[in-house]
Amino acid sequence: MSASPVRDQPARAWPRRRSLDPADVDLRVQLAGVALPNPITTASGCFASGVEVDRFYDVTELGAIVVKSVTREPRAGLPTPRMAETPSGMLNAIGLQNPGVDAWLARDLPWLQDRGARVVASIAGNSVEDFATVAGRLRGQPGIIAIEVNLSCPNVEERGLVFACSATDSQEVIAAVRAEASVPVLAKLTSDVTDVVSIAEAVVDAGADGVTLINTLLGMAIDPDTGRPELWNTYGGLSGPAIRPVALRNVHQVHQALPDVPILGCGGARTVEDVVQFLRAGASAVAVGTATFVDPFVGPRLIAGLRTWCAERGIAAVTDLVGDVQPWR
Amino acid sequence: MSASPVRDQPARAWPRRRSLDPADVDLRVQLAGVALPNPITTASGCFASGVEVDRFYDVTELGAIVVKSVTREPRAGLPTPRMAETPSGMLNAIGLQNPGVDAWLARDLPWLQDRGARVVASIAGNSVEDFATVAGRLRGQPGIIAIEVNLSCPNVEERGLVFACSATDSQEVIAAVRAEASVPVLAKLTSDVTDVVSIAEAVVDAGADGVTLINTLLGMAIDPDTGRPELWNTYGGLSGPAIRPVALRNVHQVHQALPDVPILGCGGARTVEDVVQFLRAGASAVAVGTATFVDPFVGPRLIAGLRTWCAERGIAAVTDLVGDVQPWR
Amino acid sequence: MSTQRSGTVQGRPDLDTPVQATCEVLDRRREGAYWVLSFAAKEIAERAQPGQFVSLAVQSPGALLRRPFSIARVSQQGVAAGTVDVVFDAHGPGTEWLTSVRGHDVLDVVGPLGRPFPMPRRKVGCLLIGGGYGVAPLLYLGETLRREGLRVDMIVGAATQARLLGVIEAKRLSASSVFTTEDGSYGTQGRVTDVLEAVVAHGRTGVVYACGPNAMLRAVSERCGELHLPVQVAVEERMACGIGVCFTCVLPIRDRAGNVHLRRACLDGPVLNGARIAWEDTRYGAPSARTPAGEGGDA
Amino acid sequence: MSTQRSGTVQGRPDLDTPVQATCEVLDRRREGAYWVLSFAAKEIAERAQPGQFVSLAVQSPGALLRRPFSIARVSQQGVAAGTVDVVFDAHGPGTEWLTSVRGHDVLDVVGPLGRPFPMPRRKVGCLLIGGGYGVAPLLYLGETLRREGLRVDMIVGAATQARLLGVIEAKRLSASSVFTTEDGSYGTQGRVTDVLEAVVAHGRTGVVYACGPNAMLRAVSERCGELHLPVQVAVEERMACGIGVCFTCVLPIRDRAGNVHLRRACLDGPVLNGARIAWEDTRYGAPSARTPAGEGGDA
Ligand SMILES: Cc1cc2nc3c(=O)[nH]c(=O)nc-3n(C[C@H](O)[C@H](O)[C@H](O)COP(=O)(O)OP(=O)(O)OC[C@H]3O[C@@H](n4cnc5c(N)ncnc54)[C@H](O)[C@@H]3O)c2cc1C
Ligand SMILES: Cc1cc2nc3c(=O)[nH]c(=O)nc-3n(C[C@H](O)[C@H](O)[C@H](O)COP(=O)(O)OP(=O)(O)OC[C@H]3O[C@@H](n4cnc5c(N)ncnc54)[C@H](O)[C@@H]3O)c2cc1C
Ligand SMILES: Cc1cc2nc3c(=O)[nH]c(=O)nc-3n(C[C@H](O)[C@H](O)[C@H](O)COP(=O)(O)O)c2cc1C
Ligand SMILES: Cc1cc2nc3c(=O)[nH]c(=O)nc-3n(C[C@H](O)[C@H](O)[C@H](O)COP(=O)(O)O)c2cc1C
Ligand code: FES
Ligand code: FES
Repeated sequence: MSASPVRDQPARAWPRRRSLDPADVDLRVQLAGVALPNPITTASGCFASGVEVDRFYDVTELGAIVVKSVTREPRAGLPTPRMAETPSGMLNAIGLQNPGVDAWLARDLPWLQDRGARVVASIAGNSVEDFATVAGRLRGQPGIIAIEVNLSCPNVEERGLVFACSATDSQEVIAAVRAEASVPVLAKLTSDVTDVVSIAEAVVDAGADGVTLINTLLGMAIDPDTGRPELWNTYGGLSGPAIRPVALRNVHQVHQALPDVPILGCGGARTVEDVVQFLRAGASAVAVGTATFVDPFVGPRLIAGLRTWCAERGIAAVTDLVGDVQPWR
Repeated sequence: MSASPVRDQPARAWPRRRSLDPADVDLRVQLAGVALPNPITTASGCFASGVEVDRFYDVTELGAIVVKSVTREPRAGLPTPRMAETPSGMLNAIGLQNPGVDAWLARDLPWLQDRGARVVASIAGNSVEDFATVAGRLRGQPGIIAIEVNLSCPNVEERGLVFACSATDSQEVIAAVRAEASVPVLAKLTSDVTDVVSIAEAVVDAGADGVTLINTLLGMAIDPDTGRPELWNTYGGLSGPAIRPVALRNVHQVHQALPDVPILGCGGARTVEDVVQFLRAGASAVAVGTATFVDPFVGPRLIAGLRTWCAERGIAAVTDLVGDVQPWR
Repeated sequence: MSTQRSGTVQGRPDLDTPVQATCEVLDRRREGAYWVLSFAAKEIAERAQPGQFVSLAVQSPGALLRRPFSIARVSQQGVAAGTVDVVFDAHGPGTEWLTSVRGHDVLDVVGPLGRPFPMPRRKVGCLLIGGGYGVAPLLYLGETLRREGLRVDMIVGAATQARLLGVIEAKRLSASSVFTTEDGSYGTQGRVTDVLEAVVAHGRTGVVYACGPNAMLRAVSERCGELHLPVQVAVEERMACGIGVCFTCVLPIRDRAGNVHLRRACLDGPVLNGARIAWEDTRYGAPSARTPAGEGGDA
Repeated sequence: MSTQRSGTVQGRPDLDTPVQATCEVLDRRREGAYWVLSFAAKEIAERAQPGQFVSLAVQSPGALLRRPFSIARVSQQGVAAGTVDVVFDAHGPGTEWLTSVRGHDVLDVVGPLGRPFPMPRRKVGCLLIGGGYGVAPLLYLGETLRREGLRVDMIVGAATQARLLGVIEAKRLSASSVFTTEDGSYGTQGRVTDVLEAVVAHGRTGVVYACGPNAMLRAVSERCGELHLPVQVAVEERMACGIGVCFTCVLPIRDRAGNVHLRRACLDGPVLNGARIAWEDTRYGAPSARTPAGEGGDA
């Protein structure tokens, strides 16, 4: 009676069920046809190659490891400053620094394979051919359970327009990758578009087995004193809790329009409650990026926390939450 | 020597100038041909009709007062919950509650006129005709120095697509308002588009005297326990410091592409440093919204703080800052 | 003797306008399931009336908005003159943060805000009904009514004994007091409305004042309607600003002609005529929310 | 006797891996223009080596990321065993917040992180050059070198006397110590590089260790290059993660073949061979930043 009336009087509360033994909660999910032991994955570019965090805990506990985007050729990336902190968020402009797909296959993947990690390879490029070539190199590599296509890259053949901003450009990339890939393909989309649903429809038509929503939002910060942009690159990607409401909206919109399309939710997830929001909005699994910078143990903490959260509420399978939103009207 | 090397070694620092007497700093700006005593305005919908905050201080101190959007007919707005807090931000879904343009002219405007406030009337509607009608009613009203056209409204004639998401829809509205209006017209745009520059170009071509950037970002939050959206309306507008990097990027992009178009910057401004960032990015004035909820005195605090900030750095006129970004390359 | 311990104060000198003040924390202590926070706020204390609230800036990471709390007590005399108390329940990040403030810390406070409880125009018996921490402003109101020479009766309810607030003060203050707990751990088992009619008859009640969860306020308002008793309720709604500028805190209010308007709880309330609230149009205490149709996404 | 006062610790048992620990604050005091923070962190203390850093979670509103600080001292023995000190300059919201922590507060700390100063392989004279708070890890290093029986000389510089850190410790620790201030308020007027050559000659320096602003490290590295002296510098770069996963903290490093690679300062550093840093490709201490061309916006 004394608790918050705003919070405690939903017209339809979650039905009170008997709490469960946490060990009995089934955390397994399917993401685009791939079975994961739990719905917590890393976000591309926020986990390097895996070894770094393995110093803290066994990273194979994670549902999957989405590795940093790799390109056909090695990339040095952009000069510093590459990051700036913003309210409840951060801007980054790394410039896709990576050793190139061949070096990645030779040096980074074997460790992940040895450890038995479930690897989602993220690929990037500046032309349809770039993407296709990289996808081809990954074919048949054990341990790679899916390919995530980072469409937030400028298309050099289209005056630098970002692929994910154009339905047709995105489609071409996805079709080319799909043709090369031996595993499910996830198209990673940006929220910086007028109509994310139409882009999602386009990539699914082109053969994507699922979508990752969302990449960073394009943002900027300026040093008030010097007038210099806080990033060498002037613009950068905004990530972290600040963008979570935007990410959830994208996931919900796409899930409402395309309920059968698997979604890897991403953007600002940090707490168990955040993960539950993503699942309810329609994500089958949740990729955690910036939160790892703040808390190296965020992955195992979320896995354990989700188990307890479900157990206390009598939710036997985490998949019961997926898409479960109760509209007011 | 002991200060931050990251912060203190810009390749080109602001030239050290003699500090000034704060009284000698010229805060006056021109916004779309209108002279304002200082660059701080309110953001529409975040200052009600002006009387409420006048209980705290004399609101005519503000550069201008952008009032809540008015529509042709009165609107009851949406049911509650209408707001949810998010990391460094908030979501709102008010539904444009307002008394309608006639009641506003009869009841709210006279008080502002009596007090001698510089009023920017914000208008909204669901059809081109709606906007034109409201603009016509405002014609010749003393005290109204400009009209801001809130294009973030669904266009009922186009299946509810938001005007600001379509260059042609936006153009039609602006042309119609321009034809009716006796004062400068600002087009208020959203960042939720693929290419804000093309929308800005379109509204300027249609006769807008300037643009306001940005409105809220579309977002969502879900009560993890009940599965209910935190807002009755499911989606709502994200505002506050969280979105500031996105707002600055929009202002900078439009200013780079259209350097002669006056910009009213908006989105997450709260501190003097934020205001300086907006000016440098290319805004001629800065509208403060959500920060008023947190600090009723934010307006006078920013005006006084900006004066001191400029004085300490020997900046004689605040207009010297507008558009002054020093790219790294 | 009055000691001025508050810091910077911004606002107009008029006693009917709110101010913003940086206030020194004097004390923060537990009271049953709740916390009591006392701070030095001379300008707020001299303006405050029962039913009004203050809004406190909180420093928990990522929190942006102020948190509204009813004024639970103000001290006008003695060494404690200029002190304001609020009673709160720590259940989220902002209120958790408030439990960490200590004496001599400084709080940023805006207030007093909102419409206070109106004093009865005639000498009538006053029934005060509080639920949970909603009892706090009623104790403040009760003191004021008693000073005016009015009879005060009280019903104090909560889910369980630990969450019953102000039992001793209620007994001291009122001609009669009844306590209800939903689990029967103290007083009558049940809800405040279960005992309302009996108390009204007994206390020759002429007006009812209530504060507590909105669902309770709805039940009390409806019961008072049946009993033809005037009822003033202090409501809660999510507030982004607390000062009337954001329109997030509205409640549907019926005017004399029967038309429903959405009114700001922070400005026209938080104390509202319970009979005028169109409760059926709210999401409080009914199985499904019946609400006017909205016009889509907001800007 | 060791007292274990730290809270939860997460991490692998290996002594060469970092941990995350909730650590009780023991003390927070001023030291000249700086602050010294001591906390109980047994697992970090037993792993730490000079030049490594810890990253602290800060609770200032809106702050998201941890803040990195060099380890200034660890206590291995006595009642203070398991204590870690950092010295910091309060200049932004995160460091300002750190000045508000008090004894018994709990801090969330990750560490020790990064590559430490390598010990000299032969018995040589060691010159330690510190600027501002950069002196802190050098005092820790100096103690360690002295325990190894090596000669230590020091140059300590700052803008002004108030910002000279560890004057007494430097004098105690080193065979010779020279102090420079830019305004001449203490010691020699000028910069650390102005006195470097004289000290090297005098102290028969075989290796130079430096920590301070990157522009200073560049000048020191370049001067050591001219003098054919090995130099190890502890750099600073904005770090989002501090653990090697974000690639925001890179510096251009020349490999033996002369090719430049961007290496993570948090993982391959913060201690780097000053001669290998391609300073001309950084934005530090030169009129204009010459940098490899980037490939546009990042995701
Ligand atoms: C006029 C008024 C008077 C109040 N008086 C008291 C009081 O005397 N004692 C007390 O304990 N509480 C009182 N409340 C409720 C109190 O404001 C909330 O408990 C508090 O804001 C919760 O903040 P949080 O960060 O701990 O929780 P969270 O739930 O994390 O808060 C998140 C957001 O929701 C809002 N919110 C959450 N609960 C409520 C609520 N019940 N009512 C309104 N907004 C809410 C918060 O303000 C914040 O913006 C009052 C509310 C109002 C509107
Ligand atoms: C390896 C390493 C060791 C350090 N050791 C010390 C130390 O011993 N004592 C000390 O006082 N400071 C040290 N610093 C700098 C310290 O981390 C910053 O002063 C601090 O992060 C500033 O935070 P703020 O919120 O107060 O300032 P803000 O300027 O508001 O910080 C905003 C953002 O910029 C980053 N940032 C700001 N200044 C620096 C900087 N100089 N270096 C790196 N990132 C920065 C912050 O981490 C934060 O993400 C070290 C930095 C690094 C990288
Ligand atoms: C430092 C950094 C580097 C990133 N690099 C990549 C990348 O290489 N490929 C990619 O698809 N996304 C990249 N992202 C985007 C993230 O994968 C993620 O979509 C985004 O950060 C939002 O999630 P978060 O808020 O949990 O971080 C990067 C993000 C950050 C912060
Ligand atoms: C409660 C609320 C109501 C708003 N109402 C309107 C409105 O009526 N018309 C409009 O153009 N913008 C409206 N906005 C958007 C603001 O004017 C502003 O563009 C946005 O909030 C970003 O600025 P801020 O972060 O400073 O608040 C509203 C914003 C809020 C938070
Ligand atoms: S809370 Fe903003 S109008 Fe009431
Ligand atoms: S700070 Fe993240 S890799 Fe170095």
